[in-house]
Amino acid sequence: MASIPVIQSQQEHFEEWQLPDRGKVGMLTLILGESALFSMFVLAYIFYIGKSISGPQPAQVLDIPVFMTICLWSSSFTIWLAERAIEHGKMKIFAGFWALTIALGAIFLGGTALEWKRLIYHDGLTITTNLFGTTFYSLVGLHASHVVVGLIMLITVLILTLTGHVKQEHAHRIKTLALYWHFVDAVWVIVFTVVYVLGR
Amino acid sequence: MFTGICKELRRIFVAVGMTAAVPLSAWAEGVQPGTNMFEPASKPAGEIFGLALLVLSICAGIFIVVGGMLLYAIIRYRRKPGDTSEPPQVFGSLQIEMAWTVVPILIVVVLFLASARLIFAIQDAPQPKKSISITLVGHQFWWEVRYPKYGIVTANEIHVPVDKATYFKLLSADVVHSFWVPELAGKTDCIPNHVNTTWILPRKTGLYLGQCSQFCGAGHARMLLRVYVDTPAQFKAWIKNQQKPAVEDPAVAAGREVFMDNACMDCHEIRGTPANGRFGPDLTHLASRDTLGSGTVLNTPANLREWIKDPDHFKPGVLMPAMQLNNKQLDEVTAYLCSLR
Amino acid sequence: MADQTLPIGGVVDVTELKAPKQTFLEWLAEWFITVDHKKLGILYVVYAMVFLLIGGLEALVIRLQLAIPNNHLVSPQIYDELFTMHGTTMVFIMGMPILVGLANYIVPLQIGARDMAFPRLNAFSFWMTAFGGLLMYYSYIGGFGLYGVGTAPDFGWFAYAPLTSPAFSPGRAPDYWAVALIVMGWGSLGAGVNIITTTLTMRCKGMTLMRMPLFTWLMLVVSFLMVIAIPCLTAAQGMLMIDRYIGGHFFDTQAGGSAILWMHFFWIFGHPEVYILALPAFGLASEIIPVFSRKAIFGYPAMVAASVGIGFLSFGVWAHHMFTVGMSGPTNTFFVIASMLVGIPTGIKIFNWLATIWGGKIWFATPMLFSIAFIFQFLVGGLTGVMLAAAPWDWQLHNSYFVVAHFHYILVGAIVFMVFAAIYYWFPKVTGKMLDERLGKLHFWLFLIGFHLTFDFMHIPGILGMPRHIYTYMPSRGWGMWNMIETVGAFVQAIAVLVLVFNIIVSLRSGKEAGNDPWDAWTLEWATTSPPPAYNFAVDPVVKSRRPLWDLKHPEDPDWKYE
Amino acid sequence: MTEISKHSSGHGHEGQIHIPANTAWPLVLAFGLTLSFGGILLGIWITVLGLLLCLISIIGWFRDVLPHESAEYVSVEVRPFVSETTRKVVDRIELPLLEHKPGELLPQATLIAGLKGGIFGGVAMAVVVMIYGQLIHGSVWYGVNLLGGAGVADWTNATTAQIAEFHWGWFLIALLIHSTASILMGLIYGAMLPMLPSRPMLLSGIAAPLIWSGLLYAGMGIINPAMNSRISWPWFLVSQLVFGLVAGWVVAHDENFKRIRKMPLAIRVGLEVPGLIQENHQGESH
Ligand code: HEA
Ligand code: HEA
Ligand code: HEC
Ligand code: CUA
Ligand SMILES: [Cu+2]
Repeated sequence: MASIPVIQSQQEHFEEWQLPDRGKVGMLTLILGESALFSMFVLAYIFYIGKSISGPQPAQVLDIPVFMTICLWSSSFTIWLAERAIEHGKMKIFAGFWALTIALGAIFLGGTALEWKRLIYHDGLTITTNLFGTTFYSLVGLHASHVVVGLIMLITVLILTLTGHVKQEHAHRIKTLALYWHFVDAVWVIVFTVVYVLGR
Repeated sequence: MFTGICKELRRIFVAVGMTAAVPLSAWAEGVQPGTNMFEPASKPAGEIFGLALLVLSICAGIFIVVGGMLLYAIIRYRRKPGDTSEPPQVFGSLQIEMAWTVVPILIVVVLFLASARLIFAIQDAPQPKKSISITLVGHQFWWEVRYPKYGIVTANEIHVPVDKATYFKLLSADVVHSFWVPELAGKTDCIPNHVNTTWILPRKTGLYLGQCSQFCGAGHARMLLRVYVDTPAQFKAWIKNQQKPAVEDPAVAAGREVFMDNACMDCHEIRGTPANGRFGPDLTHLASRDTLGSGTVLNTPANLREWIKDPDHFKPGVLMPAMQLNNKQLDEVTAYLCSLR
Repeated sequence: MADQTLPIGGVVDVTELKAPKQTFLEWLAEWFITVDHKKLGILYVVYAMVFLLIGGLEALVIRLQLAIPNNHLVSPQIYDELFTMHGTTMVFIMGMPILVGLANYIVPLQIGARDMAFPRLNAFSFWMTAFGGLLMYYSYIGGFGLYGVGTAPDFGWFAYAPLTSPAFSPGRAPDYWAVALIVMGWGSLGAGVNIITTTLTMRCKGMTLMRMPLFTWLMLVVSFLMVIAIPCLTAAQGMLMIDRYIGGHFFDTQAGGSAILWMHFFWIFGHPEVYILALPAFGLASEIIPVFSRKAIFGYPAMVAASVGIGFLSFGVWAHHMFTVGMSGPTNTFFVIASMLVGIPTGIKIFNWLATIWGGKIWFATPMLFSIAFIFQFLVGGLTGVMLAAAPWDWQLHNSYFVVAHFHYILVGAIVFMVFAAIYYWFPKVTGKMLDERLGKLHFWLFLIGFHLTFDFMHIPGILGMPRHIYTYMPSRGWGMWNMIETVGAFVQAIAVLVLVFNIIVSLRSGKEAGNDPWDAWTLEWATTSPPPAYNFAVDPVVKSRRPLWDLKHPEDPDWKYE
Repeated sequence: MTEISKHSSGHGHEGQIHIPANTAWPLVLAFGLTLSFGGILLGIWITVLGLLLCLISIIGWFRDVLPHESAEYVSVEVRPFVSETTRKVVDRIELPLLEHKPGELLPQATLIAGLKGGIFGGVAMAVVVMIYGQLIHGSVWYGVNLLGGAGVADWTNATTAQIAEFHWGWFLIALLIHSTASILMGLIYGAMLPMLPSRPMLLSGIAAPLIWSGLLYAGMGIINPAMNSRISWPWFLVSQLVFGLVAGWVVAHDENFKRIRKMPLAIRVGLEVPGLIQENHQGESH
């Protein structure tokens, strides 16, 4: 019988035992899964480009949404500025940029809403109209729903910031949340390219 | 010489596997000729059988070697009673691992080359000029068979000449079905909105059975298919008969009335009569077919009557409704349909 | 000689478990609100075992119906529901949860962590899985379907379009199928995220990636597969629901939609899914075989590389389920080679297990018996897989009983066998009691015989042209005897499963005390009490090699010197 | 998100461990989500109920973890851990006395030799095939095209003249197949010849090529009937023997190979065994 007393081994080797941040790994993994989800809808969209039996076709009704796209992409920049601010403890600046991000996201959503309204009431394109309608509303709608979820979380953080609950030590979590927002923006790059550039 | 080996191998397989299997498995009734993919009677099926033998032998070889070593190991390296030491710890060996990575790669290359060659040889075989063309449409739960060149429409029973290529255009009217006659060819799906092709080149006359092999709903199990490989003369005669419009026999006019007065005519076509429905099988030469309900039952007057009375009895899930005819009507319509040679 | 710095530092045997007095209700409530990875692991496994019985019961009815030709035991509608629910249950409600459950219990212990990375998410994932399964079974009683027999899904577990479209499935069946699986999918996604995060960020000191136990490694790979593959299914089912509820046309062939797109989408998910089920079994084998051969695993780095390789390859082979849909020659060829290539890393695994056994001193305890049978059966199942991957032959074999034999050889012969092995192996750790060895051996032999009776003989009707998904066949086809043998085998399996259930009950009440380390094993979970305390380890362990307990037991011959 | 791992007993809480407190919110949220999805099937009011539950549980969950996670403190007393085994002795693989220390030898080095052998053998074999083409069919490309046509379906109809021409496509396919096979065979030689010490040239140069040629001869009719009908088996065998001899020669004359051949089996096989590498067994029984 070998019985060995416990010795806390104190080798230098273990001193620098560093593991990745839990929140970040979790969020990145989630993003990986979300990417798979989106890629299915993107594939379906690409597969059905030009296969609609009846009109309207994308080229007839889609306009390139320049303004709202710029808004969404610049929100990635403003949220990054907000991240920097909270890292340095500048809570006012943080709150400002955070609010700006929300505003930009909201503008984007509003833009989508207007676009849909025009498509539905003016061009008569609904999800049941043809394959284009089905794939378009599903893909863009899926993205928009992610924007909505993102906005809800951003607004929650804003409220907590204004009530003074968010402090510099939470920079960590704020950055994890921001990762999600960056992802939502990145997805728009693909949706935009596929829907408004390639598919038209 | 290779064919020699192949034949020999085949004889062994057939002898060991099938001669033992088939008679034993003759359950209650005699076994019909039919659906054994290891008894090919047509060109693509034969070539596939060759590939199957190759793959089977290689896999059997792998199984014997690996399985044998495993068996040896578990017998040889049992822990002996009273032995209280740990065996030497071995963590790996680059050479050994290299060997058993590379050998499988080589085997895979061989298997791949053989498969790839056959894929192209079968899929991309160009249709020869002198071949029969058939359009086969899968329906829930029956087959619509069209010979565009001869203007023939029939159902569930396909006639083709021996020693001549037949090319199939496969379509579906509703959901996905799959065309499979194991002794003639591998399967190819019938997919709505999508055209597939396949071909056979039968070498032996006779009856070959097949079956829809993609799940398509409640009647899937009874969506059978029969292919008759005829001599050229038989085939010609069959074509001739099928091309004629439906027989008009005044003796069964009452049955004809019943058929035309009921919804039958909305679903079934009888060429030369007002009945031109397309939902169900063409009945123009119903009596010339051997079975009813896509191979479900033999085409006898009694069965036919029962079928019309309650198709669900033979074929649960069938899409033809029971038409609630009374006995007299049943007798009449049965007589009429029996006259449609 | 003996080194002073021991490879494993603070693994500590702890105080007696405090046994607070609880009423039964309190005890019960605790199971519902727990966030402890061990309790959740047990919940997962128990839940899955119940569905193993239910799914098995469905299989028994299937087998009874097929035992003789022209049988009228069940109607075709009910038969269709049976095999759909059987497949769906076994894959989603039994297979994945039982493996995730084992991972939940074992992974944190093996890497010396206190819990999973996100304990509350862990609880959430389990309950999503559980409620999803219940929702699926609610379909049997909820609502009225087309045939008035409930609306259980009846279109096969791969639910090919357009059979699921409103035109061909007017009932609620596809909706139950899709919604329940979406709900369960969220659970699996959560579990995947959790396991990845746990293994990447919670390892104890010294446990580098290349020292992680192989089961943990494989669960890491599997979790990546889950996180990527499950959303693909969710997306496809989302589209199906869009079609059915708001009039979309994704799979509406009348409006130009494509049935083939669904097939691609399903199998992009479906093939990784079968490896999601298989890889954990490989991991279990890689834990159990070395311990009972008394040797270190042979070629650990190759095992890791092969697992990762299989993970990657598994995303590139899906269309081997679609050789008959009329893809172009080059596409078919590509999927042939991709599928066959999977055989190479898989072969490496088989050979490494073989080499681990080779030269060992095999201890034929029940877990080892199941593991040896696993290697044999997986070998056969893999080789029939290679036969199917030879596309021209697959044109014959596709959707025949040969395919059914192939996948049961792996799903039952490999995965269920390894799950049983794992139950015998870790039961002592989980409960502190040994499972009875004599009943265990009885269970093993019965299940082995039943398995081979059922699934060996399934290959033959496949070759003789018997398609799957048929509720009956005619006597003249000559498939009768084979099916009768299979049915008998299925009932032998059922008896074996009942022996297991009996064994568990008996051993829980009066099993032998297990002690901390009944198998003389080498990974960290054996370095704590059985059952482990809520916090697993009182002091964070420190390891220096792949087999920390070997180092402790053989101080003059530790692994870390070699590694 | 929990921070448990930061609180091992090592630092801070002496004798106390904190673990996340039980909570019902995940259960409620899961139930709420299931209901809100299930509402699609069961009726809209179920969805409403589900969403309500979701909302409540999200708030509850939120308050559970923010600003501080609720946790339970468990007190523990650390006691020494005893790990025991009844199998204390570990057997060793026994080796006779060695002049070289095995550690100095790199068995893997023979793999490099094998790789070289495969390349040289492959080149030599290609030369033979080209000579054959030139001699018999008047074109060096004949044999190349025979191999390259392996995957090409319309090959059956190719005339001899066509096969004698140069085709880029077929050439590339042939090159791919030939070089893969040659290199892989070379690797096997490098890995396995050291394990089989007697007569490496006989094994690698004659026996192995004979075996695989025989196998190919048996299978070629299925693998590629077109090739089968054209192939000249005597020449094929010659080219294989040339491959085997060249590759075998390269391996057999490798310095590492020569040294390793004299070693005991365990070393030739390249076993990675701790005791083997460290010690020389002298005193132990034999
Ligand atoms: C866990 C489950 C699992 C696993 C691990 C596998 C593994 C494999 N499967 Fe299987 N398969 C299924 C579950 C699984 N399968 C299921 C459920 C279906 C049916 C779905 C449905 O239709 O309902 C299916 C169907 C299926 C098909 C489609 C059949 C059809 O419907 O027409 C194919 C075709 O290629 C296939 C191939 C393979 C291959 C090549 C492997 C390989 O991974 C096997 C690799 C292993 C080995 C090869 C053995 C060990 C290797 C060696 C000893 C080395 C030497 C070997 C060689 C050189 C070849 N499988
Ligand atoms: C992990 C997955 C898994 C497992 C373990 C099994 C286990 C079994 N399966 Fe299944 N099977 C599938 C996955 C699985 N299967 C899939 C994916 C399909 C395809 C579905 C489709 O096509 O859609 C399929 C299809 C399938 C078919 C084909 C149906 C058809 O195409 O028509 C058959 C037919 O024999 C079958 C049989 C069996 C049998 C006999 C077992 C046996 O091993 C079962 C043994 C277990 C038991 C017998 C349990 C013991 C139960 C009791 C003792 C009863 C007590 C009960 C209570 C108290 C409630 N299965
Ligand atoms: C709703 C449509 C419909 C109506 C009405 C209908 N049938 Fe049918 N019939 C079908 C379908 C569909 C089939 C194919 C069933 C199968 O094999 O799955 C069929 C098959 C048949 C067959 C067998 C054909 C064969 O070759 O297998 C006969 C005979 C037949 N019907 C006669 C009748 C008669 C007589 C009537 C009227 C009394 C009738 N049908 C009314 C749809 C219909
Ligand atoms: Cu048609 Cu199955
Ligand atoms: Cu697969």
